[in-house]
Amino acid sequence: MSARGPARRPFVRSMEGWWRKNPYFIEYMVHEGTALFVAAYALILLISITCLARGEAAWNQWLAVLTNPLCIFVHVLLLVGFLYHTWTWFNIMPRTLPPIIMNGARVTAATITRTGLAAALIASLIIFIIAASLAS
Amino acid sequence: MNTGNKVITIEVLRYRPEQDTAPVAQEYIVPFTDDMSVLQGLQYIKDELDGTLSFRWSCRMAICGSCGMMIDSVPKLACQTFLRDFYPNTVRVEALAHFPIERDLVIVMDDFMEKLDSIKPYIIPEKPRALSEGEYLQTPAERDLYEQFSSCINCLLCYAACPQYGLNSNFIGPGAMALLHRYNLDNRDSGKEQRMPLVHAEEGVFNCTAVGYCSEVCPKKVDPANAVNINKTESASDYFLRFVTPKGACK
Amino acid sequence: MKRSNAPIFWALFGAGGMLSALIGAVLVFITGIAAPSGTFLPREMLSYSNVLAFSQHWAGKGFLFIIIALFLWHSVHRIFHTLHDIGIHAGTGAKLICYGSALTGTLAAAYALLRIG
Amino acid sequence: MESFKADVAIIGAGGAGLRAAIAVAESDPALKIALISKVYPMRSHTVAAEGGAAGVVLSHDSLEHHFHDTVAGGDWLCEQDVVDYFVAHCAEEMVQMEHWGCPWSRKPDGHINVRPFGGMKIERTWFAADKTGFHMLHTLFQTSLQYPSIKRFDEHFCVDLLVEDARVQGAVTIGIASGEFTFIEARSVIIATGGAGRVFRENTNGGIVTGDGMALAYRHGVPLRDMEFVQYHPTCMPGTGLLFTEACRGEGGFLLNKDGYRYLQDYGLGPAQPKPVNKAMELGPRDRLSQAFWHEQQKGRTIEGPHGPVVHLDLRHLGEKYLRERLPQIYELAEQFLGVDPAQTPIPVRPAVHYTMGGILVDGNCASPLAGLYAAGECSSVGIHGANRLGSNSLSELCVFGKVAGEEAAKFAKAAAPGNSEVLRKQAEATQQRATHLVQNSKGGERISVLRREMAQTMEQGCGIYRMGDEMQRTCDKLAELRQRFVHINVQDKSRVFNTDWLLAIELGYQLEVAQAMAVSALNRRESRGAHQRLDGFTERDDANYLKHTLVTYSGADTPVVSYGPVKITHSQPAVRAYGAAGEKADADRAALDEKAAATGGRSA
Ligand SMILES: Cc1cc2nc3c(=O)[nH]c(=O)nc-3n(C[C@H](O)[C@H](O)[C@H](O)COP(=O)(O)OP(=O)(O)OC[C@H]3O[C@@H](n4cnc5c(N)ncnc54)[C@H](O)[C@@H]3O)c2cc1C
Ligand code: SF4
Ligand code: F3S
Ligand code: FES
Repeated sequence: MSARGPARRPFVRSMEGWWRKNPYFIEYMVHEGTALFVAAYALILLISITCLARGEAAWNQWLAVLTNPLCIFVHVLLLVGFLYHTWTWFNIMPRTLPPIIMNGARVTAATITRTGLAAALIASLIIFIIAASLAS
Repeated sequence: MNTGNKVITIEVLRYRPEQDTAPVAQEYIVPFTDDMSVLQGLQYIKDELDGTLSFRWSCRMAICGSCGMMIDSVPKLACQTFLRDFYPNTVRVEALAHFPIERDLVIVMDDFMEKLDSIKPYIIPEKPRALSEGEYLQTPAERDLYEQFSSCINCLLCYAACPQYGLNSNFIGPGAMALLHRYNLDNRDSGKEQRMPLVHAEEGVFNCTAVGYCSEVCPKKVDPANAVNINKTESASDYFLRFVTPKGACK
Repeated sequence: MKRSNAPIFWALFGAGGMLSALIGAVLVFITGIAAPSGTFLPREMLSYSNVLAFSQHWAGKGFLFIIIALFLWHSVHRIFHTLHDIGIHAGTGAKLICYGSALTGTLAAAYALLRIG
Repeated sequence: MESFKADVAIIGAGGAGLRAAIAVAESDPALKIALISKVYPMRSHTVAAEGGAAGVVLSHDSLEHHFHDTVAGGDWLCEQDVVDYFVAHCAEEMVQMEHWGCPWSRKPDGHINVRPFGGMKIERTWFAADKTGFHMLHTLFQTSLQYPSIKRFDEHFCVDLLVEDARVQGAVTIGIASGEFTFIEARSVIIATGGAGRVFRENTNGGIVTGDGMALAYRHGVPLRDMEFVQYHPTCMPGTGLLFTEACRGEGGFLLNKDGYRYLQDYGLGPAQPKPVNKAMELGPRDRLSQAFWHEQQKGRTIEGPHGPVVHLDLRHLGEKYLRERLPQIYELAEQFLGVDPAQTPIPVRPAVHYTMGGILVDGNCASPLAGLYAAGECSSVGIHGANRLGSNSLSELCVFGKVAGEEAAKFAKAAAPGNSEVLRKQAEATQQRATHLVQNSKGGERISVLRREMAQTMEQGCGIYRMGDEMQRTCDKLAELRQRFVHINVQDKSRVFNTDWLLAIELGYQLEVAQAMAVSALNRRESRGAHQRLDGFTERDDANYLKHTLVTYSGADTPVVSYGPVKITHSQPAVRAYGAAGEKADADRAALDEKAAATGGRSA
């Protein structure tokens, strides 16, 4: 009390390592991390069409890589990443949409998420069926 | 005070700017009963153990918004968090994250007050309405549209939850956006056009990466993440459509 | 107040995110697991002629372009923000690298697809 | 010392202070306003009000009904001309709140909705779910942000008024964050610091409700009026005292004793109908309900809980869906604090101190006897609550008289001659010295928390729901002792930044004086009226001797001086204050009388 002069000295805490401090943030970082999987797959596709553009020999070489068990394993990992991305994307979705009123009541978050996941499932089935029919 | 025979350790992150260079943890042993809140634990410390501990509180019933703090690293209202849920472990309390610590559990909240001011949180009527004209008509459905966003008690838990605000305090942030949205949605208001530039701005909604934790911790179910993200969509469509839609078409 | 240009990137991020959430997994499954391993789909599917035919059709071409471009824009946007999140504020530099690579990828995809004819 | 020159200084930024600030700003944008509050405005205790605000709107209601409910509810200790003004302006203020954005609950057709409330004959309580005070306070605060003439001093604690030339000319504050003093010069001052419920132990009030403004005015010679009337709210949480709003009963809740019996019918509030009707049973006035609790306790018909005896507030028959819609905050409160699901289990409740009817003496223009000093809100005694306030009259009061205070203070400021800044600054410096002294020279052994606890205990003993002469005397003696011991208070915290220990000490000083005013007023009122009920031979109302206001005047360290002032009666003569079936009959008789009076050329209703 005695000394004059300003006594306030607000302390600013560092944000260093914030994402490690709370399970919620760890999960956030993990789902943000799925971007690496998406990027990887986009690159694989990019390489694929580049090889395709370079002709049959280049394509067959690339096909050998694709059919290599190791590469298939990598795709399994990618698949897990994509599935996680799908899951989290639709989990966040209710937070991003304006309220949807149906039959006088607000559609719940769980319903929105479930609808999103169902849409993903249906879209996937359609794509798979198209792929299968193209293949035959 | 009704002291049971159980005791619990409360660890408080203390900071006294006139003597500490950085915050330090201090432990207190507090007798407690099952109905005691963390706030009551702190009051016990203040009354019986250490009169120099500073924290904000008033209503004790989760409505004044004063007592937000990090409790075991989660932003919570101390009056609405119970010691029984931590016993027999130590409870760690710290000032709300992402704000400068004024002292002990007290944060500097000037930044939020400025933000609140900047969103024009009041009805901007299309034309002035005389009292003799009576109330505006507003159906329960029209009221429901914004009611949730009007429940914000300015407790700032959402700011302490939002890493994007922590990383960049220019971000308008979840709580203020919820209130901005509340006024935009009110059928008595015509001020949306005046508020949207802030939404569109570099300080605006695009700082949000949809972490969503703000809504998770909000004690009043305001869902500020929703307000922020709805406005992202709105802002983006305005960004692309502003040249095609005639001015003023947004309301 | 300066208006943010984020909507451009955010819209691309959102579109890519939605697309990858809807059909990303099944594409990975088809092109990376089912067909190459020949277990769920015939390996034949990936033969040069098949793939070429697919990519030469305007619909196939468009599909591949959209997938590659949007997936890239989606992921670089997230990566850029994550760099910021973990405290790497390379600012304009990081921005250029992230969005620059998405742009490069997009152009490369367009080039390759056009070359396929 | 920093300084600020305002035209009008407002101490307190709760409902009343904010409404006053807006009124000043609207009456003349050139007037500079200093709005001082020891907490951020939206933390003010108005935020906690749940139930609603009164204002006549229904076609079968009338101002006369509202007037009569208020005056009878106040046991005829109301200033009837002020009540007249009040009831005539409530609805208008509620519409004003609506224009400012208050999210009032609505009827399906879009018009505002009203609900029944204790002691009110007809539904006239405007509400915003069960967060009325919250919504009103935030609406007022947010609305106030658009007036550039309002300069806020948030988290500035007022330590004294500046009085010079027999008129108030400013205030001195401590900036809580910095510990620095500010000298605020003003031509008029409005006190709007809220109630003083925290002088009691179990109460519904926030930590900030410590009677500061009452003490500030009182120390400068302004009498406090009717301080013995302290309202106990019948339905509070045992232990903490947190409130379960009257709206619980308005929506149809029952009060049950340990036998599951609606005991209120034994206390002249019956008959018990399946849904409580206005002014009967559960919707009787608060004083009667709290008193009934006391009697049940005497008869051993209450339920023993961990925090003493309780009765049950039964909402089960309303069903979860209805409760979640109409009383969401109450639902949460019960679940979180008591672990009780009100749709399944009755809520244990007991009375707790809720409201201070008395306060700073002001006239119908909110002007105190000290020139330039105005008061509004719970800290004031403008004369509408008498011996017992009716639920939902207070929130309306904040608006109606907040506005009056603002307009009158603005008028006064414009007419007032400029003060002598130098003299005032000297005074402010002396105040700073005194306040700093409290910390620096506090080496005594008295602990703040101990004194506070002893004060609350003795207030509860002597000034509870029922009072006895000897007990009140003991309370008076105890308070005198505590005031002496306060001189030796020890402020542990010697720092400047956010030193709450220091503020608690200053508040305790205020509280002790306000408590003393209450106890001394109570001791001297030898009758029972409204919230002041005696058991020692003065069990009846005594209009012959006590149809008058108590006035206590500060006299330094000595016991304050008690005197009495007249009650303004315009057209409602004191009658029996009856509720339930007896009340219905009394109303009918009164209507007949009024009609007769009208026929003979008397005042018509
Ligand atoms: C739980 C509860 C429920 C209620 N429900 C209802 C209801 O349903 N209907 C109804 O009509 N009434 C209700 N009431 C009563 C009503 O809410 C209050 O009487 C009213 O809100 C008081 O408002 P105010 O503006 O006078 O004071 P407050 O809102 O208490 O504001 C006081 C202001 O003064 C400031 N202040 C105090 N001391 C100082 C100081 N020393 N220096 C600087 N600033 C200071 C504070 O910071 C604050 O800003 C309720 C009360 C409680 C406690
Ligand atoms: S949005 Fe919720 S968490 Fe954020 S300030 Fe408002 S009430 Fe608090
Ligand atoms: S936590 Fe922050 S990043 Fe967005 S969704 Fe909430 S504002
Ligand atoms: S004390 Fe008011 S919110 Fe906790």
